[in-house]
Amino acid sequence: MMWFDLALGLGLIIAAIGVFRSEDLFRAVVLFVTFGILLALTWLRLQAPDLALAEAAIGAGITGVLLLDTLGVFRQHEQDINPRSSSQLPDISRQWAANVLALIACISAAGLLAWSLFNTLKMPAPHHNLVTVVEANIAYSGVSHGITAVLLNFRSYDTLLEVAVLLVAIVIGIGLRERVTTSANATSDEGQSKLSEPPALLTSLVRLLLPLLLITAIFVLWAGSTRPGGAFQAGALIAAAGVLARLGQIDIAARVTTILRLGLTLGVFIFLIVAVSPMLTGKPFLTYPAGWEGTLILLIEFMLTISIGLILLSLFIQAPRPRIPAPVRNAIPATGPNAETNKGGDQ
Amino acid sequence: MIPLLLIIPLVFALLSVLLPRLPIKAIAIPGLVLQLIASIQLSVHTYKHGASDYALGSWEAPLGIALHANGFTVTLLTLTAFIAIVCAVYALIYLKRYEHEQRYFWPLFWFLLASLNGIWLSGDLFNLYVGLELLTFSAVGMVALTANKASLQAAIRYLFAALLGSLGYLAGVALLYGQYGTLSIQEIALISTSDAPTQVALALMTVGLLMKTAIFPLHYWLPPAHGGALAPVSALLSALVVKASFYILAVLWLQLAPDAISPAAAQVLGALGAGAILWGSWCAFRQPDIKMLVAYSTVAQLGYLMFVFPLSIGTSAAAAELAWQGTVLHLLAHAFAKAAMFLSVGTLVLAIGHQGIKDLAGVSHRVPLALFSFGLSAVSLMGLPPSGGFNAKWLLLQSALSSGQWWWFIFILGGGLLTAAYVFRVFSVSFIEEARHKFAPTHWLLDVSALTLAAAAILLGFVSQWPLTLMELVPGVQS
Amino acid sequence: MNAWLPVAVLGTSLIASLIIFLVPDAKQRLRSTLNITAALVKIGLVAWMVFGIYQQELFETRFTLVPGIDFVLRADSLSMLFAGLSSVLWLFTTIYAIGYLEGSPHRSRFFGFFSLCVASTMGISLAGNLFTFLIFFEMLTLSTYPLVVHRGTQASLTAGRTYLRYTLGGGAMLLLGVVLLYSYAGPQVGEFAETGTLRAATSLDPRTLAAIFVVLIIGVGVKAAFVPFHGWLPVAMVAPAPVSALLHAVAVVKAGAFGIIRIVYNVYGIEFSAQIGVLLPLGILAAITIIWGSMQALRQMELKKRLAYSTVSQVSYIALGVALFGPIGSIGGLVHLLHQGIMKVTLFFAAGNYAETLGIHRIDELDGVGKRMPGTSLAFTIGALGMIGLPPTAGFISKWYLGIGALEAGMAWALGVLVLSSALNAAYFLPILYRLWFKPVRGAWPDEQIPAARFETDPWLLFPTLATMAFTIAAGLLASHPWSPLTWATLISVREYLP
Amino acid sequence: MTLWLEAFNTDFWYAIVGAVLLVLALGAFITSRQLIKKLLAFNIMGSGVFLIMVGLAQYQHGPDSVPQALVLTGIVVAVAATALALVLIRKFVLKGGQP
Repeated sequence: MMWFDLALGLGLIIAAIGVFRSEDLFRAVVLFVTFGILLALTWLRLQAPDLALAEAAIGAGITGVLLLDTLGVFRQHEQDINPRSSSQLPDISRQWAANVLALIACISAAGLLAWSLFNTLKMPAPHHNLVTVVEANIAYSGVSHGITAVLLNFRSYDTLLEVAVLLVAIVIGIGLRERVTTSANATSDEGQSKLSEPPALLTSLVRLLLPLLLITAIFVLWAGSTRPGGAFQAGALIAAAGVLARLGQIDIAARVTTILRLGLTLGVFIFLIVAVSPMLTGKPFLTYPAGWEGTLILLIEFMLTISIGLILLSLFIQAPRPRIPAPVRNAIPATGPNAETNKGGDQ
Repeated sequence: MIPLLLIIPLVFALLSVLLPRLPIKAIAIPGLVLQLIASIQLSVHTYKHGASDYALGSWEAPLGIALHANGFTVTLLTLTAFIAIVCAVYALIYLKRYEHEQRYFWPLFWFLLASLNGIWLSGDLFNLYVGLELLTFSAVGMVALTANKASLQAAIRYLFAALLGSLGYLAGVALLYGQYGTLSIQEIALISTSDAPTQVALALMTVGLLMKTAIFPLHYWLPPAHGGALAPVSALLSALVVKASFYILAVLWLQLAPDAISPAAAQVLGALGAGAILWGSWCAFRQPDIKMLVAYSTVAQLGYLMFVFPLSIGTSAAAAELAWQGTVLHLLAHAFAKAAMFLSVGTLVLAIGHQGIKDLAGVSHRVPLALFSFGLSAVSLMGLPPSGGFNAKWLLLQSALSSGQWWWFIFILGGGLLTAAYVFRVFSVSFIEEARHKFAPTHWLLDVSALTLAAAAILLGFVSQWPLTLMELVPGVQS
Repeated sequence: MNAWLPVAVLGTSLIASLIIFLVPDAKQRLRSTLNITAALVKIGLVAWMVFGIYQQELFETRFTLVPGIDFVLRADSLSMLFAGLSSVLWLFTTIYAIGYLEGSPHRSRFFGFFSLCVASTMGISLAGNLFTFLIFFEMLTLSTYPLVVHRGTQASLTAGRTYLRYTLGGGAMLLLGVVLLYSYAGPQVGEFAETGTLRAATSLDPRTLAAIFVVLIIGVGVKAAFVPFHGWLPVAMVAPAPVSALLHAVAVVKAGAFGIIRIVYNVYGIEFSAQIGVLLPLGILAAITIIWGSMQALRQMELKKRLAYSTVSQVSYIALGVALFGPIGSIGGLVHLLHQGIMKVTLFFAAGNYAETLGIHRIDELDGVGKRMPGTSLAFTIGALGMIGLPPTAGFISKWYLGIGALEAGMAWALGVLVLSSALNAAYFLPILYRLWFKPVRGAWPDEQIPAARFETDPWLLFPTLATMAFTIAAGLLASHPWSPLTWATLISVREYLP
Repeated sequence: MTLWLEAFNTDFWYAIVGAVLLVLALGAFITSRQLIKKLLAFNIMGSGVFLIMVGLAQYQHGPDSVPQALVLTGIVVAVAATALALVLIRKFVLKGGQP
């Protein structure tokens, strides 16, 4: 299998170079998704099936969808406004400086990393070994799958903050989106529905795929406690289902209602409640009561799945899009080359 | 007690996401008071009983994540709570004219506080990474709030710089985990050596954190982000957010693996700091826009923080202690002063309706309190007595002398004069009689909050002993 | 109580300043009452302390600012000399400023900073160690800047910039010197003590200490307007007349001179300074400044400019007295700190009266003013004669002691400097006096603002002028009185020199 | 050289691949002028870091669920970062900025 690894590693590098070198953005994104699939394979080779699943669903899947959608929006936008004629001329000296800077950065980073890795080879295994520690404690964690134990019990604090990170992203997402809808509710909806006039085949395919995806998601979630899977992967599947549903003209999570907000925050909310409640009995924050670990972890994971799915989906749906009607052109402020100096923060 | 400082902001963050239209904004103030009380109580506890650890989820490090409260962290926690409360009061008034923005300001504000508290307390390398990302995202979101082209561009630039910095940091974490098999800072500090992977890891993390701290020449993202944001946002960003990555840097260099650091590397960081002072001041001097002037002033002032490394690594214990004390004081004084400055400038801009320095003509008569706050904070920034900034500079100068590094002397002393050069541009315009614009009346609470922070910067000059006494409780720092 | 008195003295003007900032511009009566009350209370407190010092009481406030360094306010005989001068002159300057500025805009701002400025001056006089001195020294810079640029014209803004460039630079030098001294010799040497603290530090390298001395003297020398650091002083003349009076007689220039006294007497100690050989260079620097300032004054045709250069010259008498190693010379220098203050304030008040009443700014416009404004002109005459050093004015006493001191110290050249400078003083003051009293009026006044009524000008302007004139004569006539400045200076001098 | 070969294994190989990706992506991040390209470079750089994290740790002591869990967190943070960046970029472009 050594050759396979060699080929896979080189494949990763080549795909990455392909992404960097392609002039066309669409091509770059496609190559990037390819890179993600290769990476998922790599995780399998590294005996990390959870990561393979996550990479395929999130790294390649959701990221790819978001990127492609963005390119679509750009294309649409370019048709709306005439592309700038000559302002795109690259600033030669700046580009040159960036190249030199990149060269220096690359060489020093490469040198440092090479030196470090080379020295690692000569060194004995480290003093600490968390593998054994995890093994010794997994029985008390309430789950039998190591990664889930780490994510939702040993280092559940990381996970709490991580979901908060997702939440921040979507808060900014709706923050930037909503202004458009409040100012022009009707036109915006029109713009979105124009996006989705799918062929009949797609619609029926979506209807077929949707339940399948949801069932898979639930399975992946439930599997998490004993084998690869868990809230994040399941959440990504839910999001994927949602994206499909959007394409199939099923209108979900389009408006930012209180129910949607509840869905977005549900995961963290339940997580926090479960985490805080032991403090009432004098136990530290984030401790599970003895005997209840498995149940509570499953509860949290279930809620997290819903929230993560909704967040990822909303990040797709609520991302800014151009409004189709003509007035758009007027809404775009005239910006000159010195727009940068005009910090219009709070005039 | 310790996790309360995480729970309070998270709960309020969730509430403000859930109920953006309810008067959750007004509830924010009691919440902040609660947070301030909690942090003061923790400070008192630390003062009486020394540093304490808290095993989250009852899992001890290295398996679990430990929170660690020592003299330095409780100082920072209290600072955060205090500045947050004043900025919140300011924001409550200031954001009234930003109907849409304020619905998203408050959740981001609370997430920002949660991440700051998390970073001050965390004793785990990877957890710090997640905390940094949470911090970055909320900060970027706040910069982008107004959603005009300039602020979006600034936010994107900020986000990319911060992401690059985080990856540098994370790469270092990866190497350190490979090397030591644990992520706990205390555990690594016990066994750290000066081998290649450790040094490379530190180098990568350092570059990443310098990027996030906006240390010259990696500061390019800071001025548009801090200068273009809404006034309370700028205040929070300059006073607290950039300090978080500096805090991690200081922990890495002085606590995690002091053996792996060579004095030469420390000199390099010092040189960057000196460059920051010169370049930042020069740019501030040339800005036509007052908010950009203050933003560039942040670039310059952050340079002083870098002097802790050459002054405390490879020098005598006495010099190191002085450097450490001076740096902590500078951090505090700059936080107060810069927040006050951004808030007072916000009020001035609000009153005039323009943000060019030339437009400030006549403000000394018509917006005197805001200008007075600006003046008080400028005193501290210039390092003139009596102020926290002066005491900080004094300690740094003494440290430079007693470690025989006279060359830092020039920059520490000269930096104050350069600061005066750009700050007095504002004053000299403000004394001109004829106003260029009509003045709009401003709410008195805006003035009071700016004045509170400015007064704190000055008062710090008289009570410097307090934070410094707490500082002696930090293990791993020579005292 | 004794621990709180220095704080109270400082607080009277500090609190007054903060309240005045908040008083609306239109409430003139309230502001004036506050101003004058604060000034009177301060004089009372200072008098109390002077009395206490006389009875060997200790007034000290002390707390730790940063590790190893204390904030100290302490009253000793030297600080009382300066505090007495400042508090008395503050009262008169305030009264004068009320007459001068009421009616013009931004009065609250002006009087707020005015009080802040005096608070800094009190801090300088009461500072018990170099660190505290430095704090108030810088505070003085900041609080005088708004006064210099008060008018907000282009000229005053430019002057403000120049002023800052010099004083902040000087402040940085002083900071450098203080840090150097504290690091090299330990913070305990910064404590001001009679006969100096460094005397005991025998293990230290005298050359290093001399170098630090140079840095310190440059630091305070900028404010004392030593040549070549005097450039800010004539420029700062654009400020309103009471500010000029304050800058020249009480606050800024004096703070510099006072700093020199503190450093030489209370840090290095006069004996030790002589030992490491820094007194002679200081004396030469002072002598150069005296001569050069006088020569420049001769060339000025604007009255305030001429007075400004006269200040450059006169303040260095103090430094010269300090540099003369011997008790008599010290007495001369110390007493001149006071005498120059009251004489110069008189001159500036008079110049202000001319400008405010008749719009006179240039010397050639002064022809015959003596008949139109006899009181002011008399005050000007007395002040000018004092500057020249004629008896029975205060100036005579200073110069007499300085001269004898020079001989006693064996520095006969200093006597030559004194004689030459007196001649120059006469050369630039006597023509003015001639114009005032003996030349006929040249037609209409340039810009008559206040017509002659019961008094020749606004009584708020006239009476302070006459009062300080009276002091000028009294200090000379009653020099041997037990409460005279001379007696007090003698007391300090006696305590400074080792038995 | 023998030392190298003895110690070398699959995990280490992928750590090296990760390092190479990191370096290449760093260069691409700095040089590329398009925001989307920068974003792609950031993602690939992140993947490189993740590979180092898992590869290096597992090279030392076999399959290790801790770094895997960390990387899972990292992937989620990365997708959040990407989504956030895309929201900002889209809004920026809609306001007339250059992608």
